Amino acid sequence: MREGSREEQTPGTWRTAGAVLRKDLLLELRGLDTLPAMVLFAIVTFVIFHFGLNQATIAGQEAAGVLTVTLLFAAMLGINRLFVAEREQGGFDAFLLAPVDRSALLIAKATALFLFLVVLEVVAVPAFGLLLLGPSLGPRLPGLIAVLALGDVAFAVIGTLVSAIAVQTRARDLIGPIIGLPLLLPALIAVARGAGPLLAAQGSGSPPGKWVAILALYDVVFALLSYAVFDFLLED
Amino acid sequence: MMYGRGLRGLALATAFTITVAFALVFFYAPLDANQGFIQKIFYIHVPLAITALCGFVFGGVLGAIHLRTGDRKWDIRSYVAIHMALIFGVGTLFTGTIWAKASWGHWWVWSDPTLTSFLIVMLLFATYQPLRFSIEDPERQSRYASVFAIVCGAFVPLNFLAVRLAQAYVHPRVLTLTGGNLPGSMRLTLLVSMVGIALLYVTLWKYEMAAKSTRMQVRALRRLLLGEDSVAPPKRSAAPS
Amino acid sequence: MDPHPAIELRGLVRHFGERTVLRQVSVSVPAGATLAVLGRNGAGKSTLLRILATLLRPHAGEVSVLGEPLPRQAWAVRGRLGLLAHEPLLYRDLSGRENLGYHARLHGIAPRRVEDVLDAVGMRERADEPVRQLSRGMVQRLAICRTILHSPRVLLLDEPLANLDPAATELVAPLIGRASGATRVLTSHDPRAALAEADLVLGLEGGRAAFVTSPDRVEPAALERLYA
Amino acid sequence: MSLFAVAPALPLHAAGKYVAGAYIVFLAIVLIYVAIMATRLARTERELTELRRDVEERRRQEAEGSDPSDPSARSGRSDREREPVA
Repeated sequence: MREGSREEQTPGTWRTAGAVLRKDLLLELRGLDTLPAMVLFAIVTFVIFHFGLNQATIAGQEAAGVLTVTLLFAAMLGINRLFVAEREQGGFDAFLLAPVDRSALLIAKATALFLFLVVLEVVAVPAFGLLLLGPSLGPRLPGLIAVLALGDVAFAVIGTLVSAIAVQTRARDLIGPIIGLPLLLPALIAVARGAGPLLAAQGSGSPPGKWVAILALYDVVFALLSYAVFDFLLED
Repeated sequence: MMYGRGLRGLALATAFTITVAFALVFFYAPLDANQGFIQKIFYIHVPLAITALCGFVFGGVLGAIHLRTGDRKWDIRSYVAIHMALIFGVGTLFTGTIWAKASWGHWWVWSDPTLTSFLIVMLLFATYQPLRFSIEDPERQSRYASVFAIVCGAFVPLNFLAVRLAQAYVHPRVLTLTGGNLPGSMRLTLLVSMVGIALLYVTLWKYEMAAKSTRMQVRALRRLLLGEDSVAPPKRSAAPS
Repeated sequence: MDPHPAIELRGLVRHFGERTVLRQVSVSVPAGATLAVLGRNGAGKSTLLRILATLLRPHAGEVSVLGEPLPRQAWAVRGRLGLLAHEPLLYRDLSGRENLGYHARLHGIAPRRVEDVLDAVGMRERADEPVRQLSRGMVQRLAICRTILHSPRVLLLDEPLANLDPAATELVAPLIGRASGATRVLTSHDPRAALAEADLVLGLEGGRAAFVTSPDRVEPAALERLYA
Repeated sequence: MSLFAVAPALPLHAAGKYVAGAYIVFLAIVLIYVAIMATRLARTERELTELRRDVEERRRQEAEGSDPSDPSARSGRSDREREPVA
């Protein structure tokens, strides 16, 4: 009933996701539309916090809060732009015309956003250590990386979902943050509270297990949920 | 579908139950040992909160059915469920702040995890209508709204878990919802009040559905009798039609 | 030869909200034939093409493409049809080669084919420039490459020759013209050019089929009314 | 019990104000909702009356026979009516 050759060629979900991700990274590399803005935004925000709080150094929960909120807002910039090229340059149609699994788009976009966040943090966290953090960053780094990585997964998954919803609205720059921020609030709480003890003056090396568990739970639930509903955001 | 059927009986049952509940609150339930008369707010605040939260989750379930069946009437039901839950939620926040002011002296207390999580849930669902309003294609609007309803319905319990754990000290809850340490008379009062408010939610939901379906039938009739052009195109709206 | 017609529409209806864009459109296109869809802007031509391309779902009526009913079997049809729409569906910041490479990967096609189609439209020399730097005619040539990259058996062509000069038109003829051997549905603002290419003509007026007939039977008066 | 225990129980006359406030808020929300629904009901009623009037007018015109100068007898109207409403 169908040509055999076609069927063999149809790429699987992961190969498709790989193709989309590769295209997204290439687009970012060419345009540099998103990442530099996210990094610059984060660093400017640290400076703003320095003046806003009128403190040379901060530590503990205060430091964790400033870091997490800054990263969340910087992530919002990336989230807003995640699907703009697809929407404005026909990427959605092109993808839908291909004989591929639609979930691959979710996987690819969430991975791209995750990578953007990692790059952001590779610059912003050391900058934070340099500009604002009282205690030295070095010994706290492994625990902080663990908490931030889990937080990034939550930001990436929910961010992708929110971005896919918002990009089809008229006021997408507004709808994205007003839906995204409340949805990300539990993740923000968990990251901030998980990082708080780490950044204290006499901080321990490992984050509180409770918050790591909450973050992991949040990641898993929303990953499954996004996977279940994402197809409905694409069809017409 | 006639949503109006059974509405009168339901409305009367609701009015009766709420009247009984209020009578129990003021003439039957004993004064709370610690809180005194203030505790009477509890009988309205807690049922409102629980009904609102259930309404949000209910909206998510209806949204899921909409996506499964592709039938727009489930989207309308989901919309009305969330719309009603928002109204009940506003009532919850108002009664909650009044209670906070009366018992702690402040209009808002962050130390109460339930009130705080409720605020977050309300902030999230407050974006439901703007989201709908900002999508012009009605089909896409209902599909996206259902996705939103499902995701946010699942968010409700998770959010409560996270906020609850975030409170450094969770004060022992005199007023646990299971009523574990609530005297029997108080528990009965709460139960009746709970049933009354839940009935009110169902009544208003059906009422709104009946109104919507009537209006849509009038439009359909007009189209049938006078032709396609006789119906003015609907204004852009957050409500499904 | 396929016993089924390649494209079959029966009582197709599509709404946008309360507005009806296609009303009871029925037409049947044999395999290898060309259907020209004529009509004014807003008559429903693009909507019809998008439904055939599985990008929009029909609201009533039956649609089948290559024997597969839509939208149920849409997955079986994707990859066997090519859509050339108003938008080129190319990323402006990527080069033509990168864009086509991406589509080749989505369709599971060997990269060599990209070079072949680039050659065929004479775009090989400029295939590494970002699409945004190219003229509209060149972008259209790349869009044609994208459309035929996976050798589709059904071609849905919305104004295929827009922005193309006569030389380019000749160049793309073997790819999207009758010589391609594919079943074609094409729309055009210019009814004469479309009629010359077609085996069957569908005139759309306000979303309903004003006529379905062979091109030599189209009455000039009917055509005039269509575009009046 | 700690927090509730520290919070002094308000005397009845002060507490009454707050309790009354809470219950009034509840009633007010319900009443405002009913009022909004009442205006919507009025609108639906108006639409129904208009529909009735339009249909009757149409009936009368049809009974009088189709007048070619009648502006409402637009071309293409009649075949549109026959079409089932989807």
